[in-house]
Amino acid sequence: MRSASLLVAAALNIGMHARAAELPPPLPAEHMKVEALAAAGPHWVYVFDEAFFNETDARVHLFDGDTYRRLGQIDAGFTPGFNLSPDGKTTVVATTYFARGSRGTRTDVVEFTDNATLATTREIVLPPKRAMTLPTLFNVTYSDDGRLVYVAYVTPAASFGVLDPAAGTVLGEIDTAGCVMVIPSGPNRVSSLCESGRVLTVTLDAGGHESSRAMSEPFFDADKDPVFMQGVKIEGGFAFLSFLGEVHEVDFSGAAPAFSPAWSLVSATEKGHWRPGGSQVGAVHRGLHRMYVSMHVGGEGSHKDGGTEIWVFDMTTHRRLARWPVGTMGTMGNLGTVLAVQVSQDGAPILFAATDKSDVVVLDALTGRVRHIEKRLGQTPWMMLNP
Amino acid sequence: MRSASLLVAAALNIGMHARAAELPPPLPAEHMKVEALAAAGPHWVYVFDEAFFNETDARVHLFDGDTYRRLGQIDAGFTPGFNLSPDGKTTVVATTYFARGSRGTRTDVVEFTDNATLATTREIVLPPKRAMTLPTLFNVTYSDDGRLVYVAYVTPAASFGVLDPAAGTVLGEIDTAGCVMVIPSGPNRVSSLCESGRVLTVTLDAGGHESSRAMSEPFFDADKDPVFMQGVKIEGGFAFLSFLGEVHEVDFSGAAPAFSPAWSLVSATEKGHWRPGGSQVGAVHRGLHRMYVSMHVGGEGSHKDGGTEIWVFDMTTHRRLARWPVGTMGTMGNLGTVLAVQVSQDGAPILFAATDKSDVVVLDALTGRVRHIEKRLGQTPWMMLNP
Amino acid sequence: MRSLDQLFEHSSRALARRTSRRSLLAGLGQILTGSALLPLLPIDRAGRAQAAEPKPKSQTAGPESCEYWKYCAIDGFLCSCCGGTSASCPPGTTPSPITWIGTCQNPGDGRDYIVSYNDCCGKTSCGNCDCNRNEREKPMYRPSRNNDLNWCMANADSNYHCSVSVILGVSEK
Amino acid sequence: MRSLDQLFEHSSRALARRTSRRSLLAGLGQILTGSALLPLLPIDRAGRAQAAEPKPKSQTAGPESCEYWKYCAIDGFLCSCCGGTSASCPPGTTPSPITWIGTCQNPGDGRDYIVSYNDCCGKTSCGNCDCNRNEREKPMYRPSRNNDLNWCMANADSNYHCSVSVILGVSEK
Repeated sequence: MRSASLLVAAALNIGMHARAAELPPPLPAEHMKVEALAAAGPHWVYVFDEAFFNETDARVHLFDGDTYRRLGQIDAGFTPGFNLSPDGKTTVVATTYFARGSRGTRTDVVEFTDNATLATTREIVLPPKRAMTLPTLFNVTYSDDGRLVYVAYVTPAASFGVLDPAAGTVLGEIDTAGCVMVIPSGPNRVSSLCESGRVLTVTLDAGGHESSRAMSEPFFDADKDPVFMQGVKIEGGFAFLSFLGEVHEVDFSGAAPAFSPAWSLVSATEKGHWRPGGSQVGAVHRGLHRMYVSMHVGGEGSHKDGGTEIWVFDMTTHRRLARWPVGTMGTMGNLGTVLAVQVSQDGAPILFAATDKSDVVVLDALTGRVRHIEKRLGQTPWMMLNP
Repeated sequence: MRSASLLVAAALNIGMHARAAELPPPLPAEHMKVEALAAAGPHWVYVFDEAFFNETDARVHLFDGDTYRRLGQIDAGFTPGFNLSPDGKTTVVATTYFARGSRGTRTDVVEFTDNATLATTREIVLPPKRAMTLPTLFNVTYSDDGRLVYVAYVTPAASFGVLDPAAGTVLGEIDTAGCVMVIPSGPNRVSSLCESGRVLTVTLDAGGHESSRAMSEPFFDADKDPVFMQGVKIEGGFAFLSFLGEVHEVDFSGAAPAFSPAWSLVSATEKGHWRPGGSQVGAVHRGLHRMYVSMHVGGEGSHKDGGTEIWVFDMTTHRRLARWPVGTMGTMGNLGTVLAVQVSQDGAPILFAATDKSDVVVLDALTGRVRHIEKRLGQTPWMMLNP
Repeated sequence: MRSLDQLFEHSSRALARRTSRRSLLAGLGQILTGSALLPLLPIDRAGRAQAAEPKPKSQTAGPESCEYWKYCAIDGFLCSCCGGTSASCPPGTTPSPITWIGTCQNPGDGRDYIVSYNDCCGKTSCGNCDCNRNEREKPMYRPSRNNDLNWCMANADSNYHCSVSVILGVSEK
Repeated sequence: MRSLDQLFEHSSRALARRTSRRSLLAGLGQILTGSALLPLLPIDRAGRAQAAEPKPKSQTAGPESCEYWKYCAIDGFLCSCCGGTSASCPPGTTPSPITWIGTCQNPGDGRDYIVSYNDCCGKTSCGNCDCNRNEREKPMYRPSRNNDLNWCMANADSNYHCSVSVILGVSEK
C-alpha cells in the first residue's frame, strides 16, 4: 500500500512539473463583504419558523420562489407575531425575550426590520402583555395606511396596544372586553373577534386613543362551527374559514364590517368529512380571485391536521376549480401534509405549501405542478407572508 | 351511514344503562404538583445538547439509564460549558445571554443548579470574556475540593476567571499567556494546555489570586499529533487522546503534572487508519480501569468523525479487550456513528453512546449489549457527564 | 406555590362547573347522530358527532403516549416525557395558575371527565413527546378552550416547557 | 464596519504569511508518503498523508455544497446557503474581524490556497447546510487553526450565524 502510493506520488510529482506551464493564473484574493439584497421579487416569501422544539429561537426566513435560495433571516424570539408593512418594505415582529434566555425578566418588544437590508432598525418596548400564541395575520399588524401598528395583548384579559412606528412610542392600550386580536380596518379602526361570533370595532382618534366602538351582529357560531383565527387576506378585508368549511368574507374597508353570505368549500356529502386544517389554512390570489385551501378528511378536533389535498376555488363563482392531492405531487415521494399555504400575487403566481415535514413545496399556482421542494425550511414553518 | 350510526348509538345508549351498575367508581380529582426527583442513581447521566441549529437554546437533559426516562432539564443558553461539582450535587453552567435573544447586550454568567430540585439557585455574572466554544470538561470546572470554580476565558486572548461559588463572587482573572482552558489540579491549582504541548499550572493563594506558575515539559506535539482538548477523567487526573490514538495520562494530583509514558490505542498496522473521533472521544471506568473509545477509519481531518466502533481497553495492561461495532449493535437498524461516550462508575456499569442521529444508546458496559436506544435526546447531544 | 395552586384549583374548578353543563347539553344534543363510536364506549363524545375518520384511540395507551385519554386537547409537549407525570410538572418548573379546559372520555369507565390543562413554565421547550390533539378545542376567542395560547403567560417565568392534564371531575350528566 | 474590515484584512493576511511557510514545509515533508491522492491532483495536501479513507471530493461541488474546495476546515453553517456567498455574509449580519485559517487545495488548478474562515454574526444559527470539515484543523490551544471557537466572540453582537471562506492567497511554494 505504502510503496504503491510512493510510486503514484512520484509519478504525479513529475506530472506536476510537466503541467506547470498549462496552469491558469492563481485565483485572486477575495474581499469579504456583506451581501446586499436584490430588489424584492414577486416570488419572495417570508417563512415563519416557530422553532417549536426550541421555542425561544423563532425566526423568519426570506425565501425566493424562483431561485429556491434563502435570501436571509429575521430573528423573532419567543412565540412571536409578525407581519409586513402595507408597502412591503418593513417586517414587524412582536416578541418576548427573557433576561436569562429561558427565564428571568420578561421584555415584550416590537421590532422593525428593513426588508432591503434585513437589519433591525427600531424597537418599541411594550408592557409585558403581548399575546403569546401561534402566529396569525392578527397578532401584530399595521393600520391600512401604515401609520400605526397594533399589537394584540392577552394576559389573559384581552386588549391591544396602539403604537406609533415613526415616533417609536406606545400611544396607549385599549380594552376589548374579551374580544381578541387586531384586525386592521381602514386607517384608524381595529377589529377583534368575539366568542359570540361578533366583531368588535374600535375607532381611534388622531392620538391613537379610542373615540368610539361598535359591535357587529354575529357572523359565526363558536359552538356549532367556529372560524379559524387565522384569516385570509382578500380584497378589502379578510375571509374567515370555518372548521366545517364555510367561507365568511368580511369587508373591513368601511366604517363597520360588512359580511357577505357565507359559502361552502364542501358539498353536502363532503361536509363533516373533508375539512380545512393546519396552521394557515388558506390563501387568496386577489387578482385572479382564487382561493387555495389545505383540506383533509377528519372529524371534530382535526382542525390542526395538515391537508392531504389543496383545493382551488373561484372566489366569484364559489366553484371548486381543482383538487391537488399532495401525496401524488411530483415524483419526490411522500410530501407529508400541508400545514400552511401562501400564494404570490403576480400574474405567474407561485403557491407555497409548508408541510408537517418542515419542507416548503413550491408549486405553479395555475397548474399545481410541483417546481421544487425546499427541504427543512426551519423546524416548524407554520405561516408564510408576502406583500 | 348516518342511519346505521343512529342504530348503533341507540343500542349503545341502552347498553350504557344496563352497564351502569357495573361501573367502577369515578376517578378522583387530581391535584397538580411539581414532581420531586428521587435520590440520584448511579446510572443517571447529564446529556448536554448544544442545540446547534438553534444555538441560543442549549440545554442539559438528566436521563436515567435504568428506566430510560428523562428526569428533567437544565437550561444552558448559548455555547455553554457545563460541569458537575465534586459531590455531584450541583450542576454549573457557564453561558452567555443576549438582551434581545440573538443580539443586544451580552451577559456572561455562571449558573448553579441544585441537582436535587433542578432549580437554579445562584448566578455569578462574569466579564464578557467566556470561551464560546464546544463543551469539554475544561470550559468551567470546580476545584477538587469544590470551594472554587474556574471559568475559561478566550477573547481571543486566553485567561481564566476564579469564582467563589459560596460567596457568589468573581475573585479575579488570571492571564495564561496563550494556554487555554481550566484543568483542576488539586484544591488550589489550575492547569491549561499550550500550543507547545506543555502544561501551564497556576497556583492560587487563599484569596484566589496567582501565587506562582510553572510550565511543564511538552507532552505532545501539536504539529505531528495533537491531543483532543476534551480530556477523559481518570484516577488522579485526565487522559488526553491524540488524533492518531496515543493515550497521554496526566496525573494532576501533585504540585506539578506527572506524565505517564504514552501508550497507543492502535497497532502499527492500524495507525493512521483507525482513529479516535467525535466530540467526547473517550470515557474511563476508574474502578475497573477500562477505557471506552469511539473509533473510526479515517485520515487527517477526520478527528470529529463519529465512531463506527467502540473499543474497550484495559488501562493497566493497555490491551484492547473488545471491539463493539456500532453498525451491528442490537437489532434496531443503523445506529449512525458515535460522537460521545460516557460510562457509569458503579459495579454494573452502563455505557452511554450519543450518535450523529441525536440518539443515546444505552449499553451494558461489560458486554456491549444494547439495552435501549433513546431517540433524539436533544438536537445535538455532544457531551455526557455523570458524577 | 401553594397560593398559586389554590388559585388554580379555585379558578379552573369554577370554570369546569360552568363548562360542564354546556358541554353536557352539547353532548346530549349530538349523541343520536354520533358516528364516531369507539369499542365499549356507551356514549359518543360531544363534538365528535360529525367525525368522519376519528384518529385511532387505544384503551391501553399510557401517559407517555399522545393517545392517552386525558390528553384529548393538548397541543404541546407531554410533561410525562419531560420528568413530570400526566398531572405533575417536571422538577424545577412552575405550574401555570391559569389553564384551558378539556372534556375527555376515559375508555376505562366510559365516563367523560373535565380536565384542566396546565402548562409547566420557566424552562425552555422540553421538546419530547410532541402531542397535537384538539378535541373540542376552540380558537382564541374562546380562551378557556384554547390550547394555542401560552398558558405560562401570567407566570413570573413565562417560558413554556410542557403541558399536563389534571382531572377535575366527571362531566355531570 | 470599514475599520473592522481593515482589521480583519490586516490581521489575517499577516497570519497567513506566517502560516503558509510552516504548512508548506509540512506539505513537502509528507508528499512522498502520500496515499490520499485524488484524480488530477498533482500534489498531495499536507496532513492528508496518513489518510486511510479520505472523504470523496468533487471537483464540481459548488459553493452551496460542503464538498466545495474552499470549505476544507469549516465546522458550521455555510453562508452561501443562508443569503450570503462563499465569501460574503448574509444581509443584516456582521463579519467577524478575527478568524481561523485553513489551507485548501483547489482542484481546478491544483494549487494550495490560504483561506480565512470568518463567521458572520449577530443573527441566530442559520441552520442550513451544516458542514463539518476539519482538514488541518487543530484544537483550541492553536486558535488560529481552530474552528470550535465562536469567532463572533469579539463582535458587538457575538451570536454565530454562519461561516464564509475567503481566499487570502496561494500558499507559497
